[in-house]
Amino acid sequence: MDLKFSPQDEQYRERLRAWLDVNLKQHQAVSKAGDVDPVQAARDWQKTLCEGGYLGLSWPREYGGQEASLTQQVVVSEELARSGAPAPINTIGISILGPTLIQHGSEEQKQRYLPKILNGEELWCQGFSEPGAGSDLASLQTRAIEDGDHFVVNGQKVWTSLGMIADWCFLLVRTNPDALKREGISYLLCNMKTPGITVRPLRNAGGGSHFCEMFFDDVRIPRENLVGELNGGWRIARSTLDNERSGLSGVISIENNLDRLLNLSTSLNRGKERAIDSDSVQQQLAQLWIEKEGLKYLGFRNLSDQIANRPPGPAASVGKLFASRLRQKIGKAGFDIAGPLAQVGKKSPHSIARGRLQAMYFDSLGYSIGGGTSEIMQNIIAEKVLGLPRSYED
Amino acid sequence: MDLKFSPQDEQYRERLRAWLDVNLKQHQAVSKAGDVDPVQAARDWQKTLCEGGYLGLSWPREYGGQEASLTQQVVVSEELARSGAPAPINTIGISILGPTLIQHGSEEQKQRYLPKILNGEELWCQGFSEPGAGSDLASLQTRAIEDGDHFVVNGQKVWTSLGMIADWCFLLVRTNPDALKREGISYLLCNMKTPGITVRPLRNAGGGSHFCEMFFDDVRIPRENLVGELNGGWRIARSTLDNERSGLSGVISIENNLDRLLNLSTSLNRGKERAIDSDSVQQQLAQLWIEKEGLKYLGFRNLSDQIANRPPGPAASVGKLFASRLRQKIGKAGFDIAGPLAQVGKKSPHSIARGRLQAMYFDSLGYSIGGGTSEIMQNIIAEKVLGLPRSYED
Amino acid sequence: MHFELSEEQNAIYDLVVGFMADKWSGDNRRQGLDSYPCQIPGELLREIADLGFYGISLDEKSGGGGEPLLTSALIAEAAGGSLFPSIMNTTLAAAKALDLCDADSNWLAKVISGQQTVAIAIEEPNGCWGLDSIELTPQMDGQGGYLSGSKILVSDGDFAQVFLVAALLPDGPAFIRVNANAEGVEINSMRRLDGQSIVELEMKDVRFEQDDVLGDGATLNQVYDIWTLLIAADLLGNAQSVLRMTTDYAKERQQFARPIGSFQAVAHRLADIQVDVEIGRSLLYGACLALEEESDEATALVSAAKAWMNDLGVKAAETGLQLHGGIGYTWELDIHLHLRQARSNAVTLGDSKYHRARVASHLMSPEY
Amino acid sequence: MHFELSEEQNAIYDLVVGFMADKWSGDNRRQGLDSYPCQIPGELLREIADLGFYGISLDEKSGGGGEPLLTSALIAEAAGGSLFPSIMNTTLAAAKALDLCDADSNWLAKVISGQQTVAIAIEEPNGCWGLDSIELTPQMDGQGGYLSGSKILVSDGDFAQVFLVAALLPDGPAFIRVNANAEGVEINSMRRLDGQSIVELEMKDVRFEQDDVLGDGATLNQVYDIWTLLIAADLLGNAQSVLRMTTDYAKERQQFARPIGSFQAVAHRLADIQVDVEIGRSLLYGACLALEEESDEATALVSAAKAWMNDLGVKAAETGLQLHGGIGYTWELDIHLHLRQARSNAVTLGDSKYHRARVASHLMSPEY
Repeated sequence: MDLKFSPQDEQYRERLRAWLDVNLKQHQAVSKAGDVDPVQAARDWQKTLCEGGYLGLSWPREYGGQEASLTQQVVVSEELARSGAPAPINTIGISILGPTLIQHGSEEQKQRYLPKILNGEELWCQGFSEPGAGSDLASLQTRAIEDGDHFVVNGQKVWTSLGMIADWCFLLVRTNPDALKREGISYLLCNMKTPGITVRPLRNAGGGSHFCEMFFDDVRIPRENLVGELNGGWRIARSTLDNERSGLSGVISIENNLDRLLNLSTSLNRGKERAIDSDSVQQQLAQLWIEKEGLKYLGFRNLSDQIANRPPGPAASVGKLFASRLRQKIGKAGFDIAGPLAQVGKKSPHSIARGRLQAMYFDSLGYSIGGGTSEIMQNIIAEKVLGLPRSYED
Repeated sequence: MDLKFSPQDEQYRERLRAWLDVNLKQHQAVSKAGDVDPVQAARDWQKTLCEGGYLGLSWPREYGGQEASLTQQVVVSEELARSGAPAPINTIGISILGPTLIQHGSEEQKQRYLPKILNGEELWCQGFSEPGAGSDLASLQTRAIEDGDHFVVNGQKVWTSLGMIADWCFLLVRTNPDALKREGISYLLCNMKTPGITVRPLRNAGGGSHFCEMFFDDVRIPRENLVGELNGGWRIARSTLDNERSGLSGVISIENNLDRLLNLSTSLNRGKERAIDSDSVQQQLAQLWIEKEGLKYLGFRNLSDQIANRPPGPAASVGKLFASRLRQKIGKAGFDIAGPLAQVGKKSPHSIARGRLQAMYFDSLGYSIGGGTSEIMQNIIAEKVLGLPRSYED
Repeated sequence: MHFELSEEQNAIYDLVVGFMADKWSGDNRRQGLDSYPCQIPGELLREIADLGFYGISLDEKSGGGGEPLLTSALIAEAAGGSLFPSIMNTTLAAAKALDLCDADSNWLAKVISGQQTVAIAIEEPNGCWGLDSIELTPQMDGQGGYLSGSKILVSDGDFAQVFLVAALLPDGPAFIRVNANAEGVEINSMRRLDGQSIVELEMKDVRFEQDDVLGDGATLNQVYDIWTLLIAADLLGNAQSVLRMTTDYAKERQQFARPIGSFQAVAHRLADIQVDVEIGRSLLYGACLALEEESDEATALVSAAKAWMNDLGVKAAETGLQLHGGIGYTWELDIHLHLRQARSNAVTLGDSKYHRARVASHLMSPEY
Repeated sequence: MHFELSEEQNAIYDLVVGFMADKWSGDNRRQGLDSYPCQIPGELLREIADLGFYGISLDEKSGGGGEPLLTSALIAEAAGGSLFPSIMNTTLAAAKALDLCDADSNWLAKVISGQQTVAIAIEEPNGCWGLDSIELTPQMDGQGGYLSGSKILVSDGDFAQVFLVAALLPDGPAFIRVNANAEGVEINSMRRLDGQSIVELEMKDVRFEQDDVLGDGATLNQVYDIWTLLIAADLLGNAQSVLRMTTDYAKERQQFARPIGSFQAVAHRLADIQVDVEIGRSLLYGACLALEEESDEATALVSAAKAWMNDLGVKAAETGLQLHGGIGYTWELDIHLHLRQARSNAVTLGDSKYHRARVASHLMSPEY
């Protein structure tokens, strides 16, 4: 058992650091100039990353990938997170659709879509959830009816990140209403410029507008945009959910949040003491650090499984559940540590960390809902890991 | 809104205190003498209480009761708890069977049984739970078949307090195996000397032997010992469960436990400080006190409902659930406060409060199981108080 | 002994709930988030004043309604549950404060009738709560003195014409009356997380006269306790509303072909909040009675209620948000308004840790 | 990078689990509750020694198995999950201690081969944990000195022939070798809550020579960390076993015509414990690696593992007891044995609060 990187990996890391030193600074300078469209700047940054060879690390070279080793992937996610570099804007395309197409797409689909996912030329959003199908995703109602060499899609999707700016959308639709509910679902790729699509921003509880709702009204999607088999979409979607739930990159962002809290607690005064001088604040921060370390070493165990080619499987839900809880504990701890000033809004006298603690808190509340609620994760662990009987019928 | 007792109530309290001063001391002196059978001493104490007029306060006079006011009942439970007087040994008979017979028994049954429940002449145990019927009590399997003017009972009961010493048992048995499961249950009174009954002590997790299991092998019970209607036992049993779950007397014993903890934390040294000098111990004790006060005032609200003749109903489950959780928090806090010495057994050097903290802890673990588990209480609150749909089929 | 609400109290509670349901909604509060501070139509404020809420727990000879303190708490509870702004609590507390300080009856009448808003300024920028942390000390002369320093987190300071500023005088703490438009006063909005008005009050050589000094240490303690209890009541009402909303949603919302409220993961968490609400209500009644009867345990019980309600308010809103799923995480649903209000109130006049520490000193006092 | 068990480690873990399943049961532990202390048949102890467990993580040149520390932790985990007594951990720690102190190789060989039991005495009756709280100071003379004072909570002291007594010497802390039968030594049983052996060691002018002094401050810290980690592993194994027992029960036990494990009130609590076990296992591996590699974070990670496992062990056993219902509350079921062991280990070598404080000092240190 060791956590050492090979000398080659360490060289790779050095190169990446040097690269970031130049390119990240340049990107930040451009972004700060102010007269650039932030979406365009984000696309440009993604293109830079892609051209540098720091995207699609696990993807085949023929589709623009790097075929890098897992340890190199770890190095990249560590260094990008530590440098504070923004994530590529097309994250959803890269982390969800890309692996799906590599596994289940036709050769034409791979060649057509994968390179443009990586270089940011085509931004993707995900059309899975519906107003009536949240935790019970398989009960989705959006219908696609075959009409010659097209599907005609009608229905509504919600909680779509990036829906306002995406060029394409990958969709789950019901193609056989008579089958068992998981059996009649197909996986489609849809150009967002197709007539009949209406997108409306949804404002979230924290006040931001990360989400959209999308309405499909007789939207015609060519049959060649079907991924995998007709009515085989549920299993395809499912196979990438586990990937999404594992991984180390979340740990580093949690670590950054915790460091922010730690710094705050040494700089904030509570009477004649600093916040961190209180026994209970120390206990709380220590507990958060312990949990962060536990999540980190769990991540290393998952990674070792991946290196050994063992699939993450339902155990990935352990990490997802624990990470979202930990994020919320950190978010809540911010209020405890900030004391009386926790309620002060940003851009106000005495506001703390320019409202960042509050933003962190509201963000954290979304983690136990999006991508499968914590209750669904508990179900999965109970059923698939512990082998307990199911708590409900489908 | 006030919590004042009337001058009459206060006089009544004074008389009780004076009475306890004499009688409790006498009882304690007898008990300590050592050559008395503890069961006999407990029966004698109950007889003393009964003759003093401090048992069966809400019961009709004609069956040995006092027909006292509710505030007098409160006075008695407060003073008995504060004086440290032992509870009457026939608690189960007094608190469960008595009210049941008063409500559902025939005139003959009331006259025959109630006075002897009160004076301790006949000790009662409860035969409800079975190995397969715990939380799902209505699924009980013990069978009673009518045979002339008798029932013939076969089956097994568990978690029977006082089973080894009881003279009588009140039993739930299945008299109609073909009916819906709650519809085929009857309520019987059974003399423990009837041939065919075997009683075995069950040792509990704390090491004590409070429980028994009972085996019924062709036990013949006269038909006149049926309470209420044939196959009407479930509703009869249910009607007294709510009574058992409300009430103030639990609060006082919780208060006594908390005071014990408070005293311990001022007397135990942790390094150069006392245990209570630590911020986190103060926070913990404060939280426990807050919860105890909450439970106390909840008790006053329940009592006011009773005074106004509003039945406790499912809201009583709120108190039962909260009280058992609070007991466990207090039990656990004992370990936190005792520190390194928490693990030392009684009768050892450095043992804390002669093992009483540990006994309190093990006792507390039983409260969320016995008399309906906490999970069942949560079901009841969700369904009966909040009106949520049932989580399972019967 | 009777430990339950009177018929009048039940009626007033229902009245406030119904009134707010007609006149106020989450949209009013969303406005406060988009353009601080949350505004209340003048007519609505007048109606509230006319209903006699503000003085309801004052003696009739002070122009009040002669009801016990609990009645004010019930109004605060109903207002909190309706997302009505803090001005209700602030004014209830201010009226009590003026009465306890034997302020001029005309002044009190102005406040009760809603013609003047009085804000109470206690906290200072030292990271602490409570009267013990007040450091503001005026320069005294024969006829009065000068105040210099700052108060923060002053509720409804954007609307107040007058501030009761808690300060350390030679004889101990007292309130000093400071007019919002007095020379040397600067008021800076602090934009509370829930869009409500809190301000920083900067004072530079602000002149006050002897008769601007009101109350003493004991009065200030009473005011602090009463105001704390009103905010605890607000938190209780908030939790109760979230519980009701979420229970209703759990009965309606179907997933896996069943209402989600039939899943124990949902049902048991709602049951737990029901338990906590009942305990909270019991603590609120107990603390009101203790304050009324001037019991030795009153302050400890007020802190018990506030500590409990802080945790309850936050837990209920967070749980409600989670159990609503995706819809709970939207701007349009009122849950986040409840959460913002709970989070803000939970750090107003003392967080749980602060109030548990006050309880602990009671437990460690020789009288306990 | 590979962060997983080796084949050998998996094999050893399975070996211990299987061995214990054959040779040891809850009934052995119930005996210890009825007639303290819990006895282990001499033959069984010999078999364990012969399997080479005690020295498995020592260098081969010290007569050990050359395995990393984690292998010892896995043995401790398997033993803890099997309710095997603390003598396993005590001896694993004692062998490590003697090796780190460069003790005479014959002595070490005796311990590894199970011919001599060595107990480590650290805690004193001052209510505190850890090496910083040691006050025992010997009277030194040229050739050695005299020890007077008492140590408490000494694991397996009823069986030990030799004690390593931690004391404050002029150059800092060190172990002093004290024979159980030395003049001035008195051993009093303290009857651990779970029936295991702990003793009070009373010393009155106990003579020791210069070569009875072993190790220094750094060694003692290492020994404390290693032993702490072994007890954390015991707690992890304990939790894992309770989780398995309770999961099996939840699959079988029918109520309301369904297995109780199909109720989310049961299923989700077990899922939560599964999560906590996985996090605990990750922390254990991480801490072992850090100790092995002498990382700056090693002590903090050991404390992280112990704090987490304290809470996990107790929570798992309490939850297991509750979810078993009435049967869980009986003497015959092993759950209470797991709970007693978890409760005892959770206050051995530091409770969660103590270890979180150690983590906090790491976070506050300039190096972090």
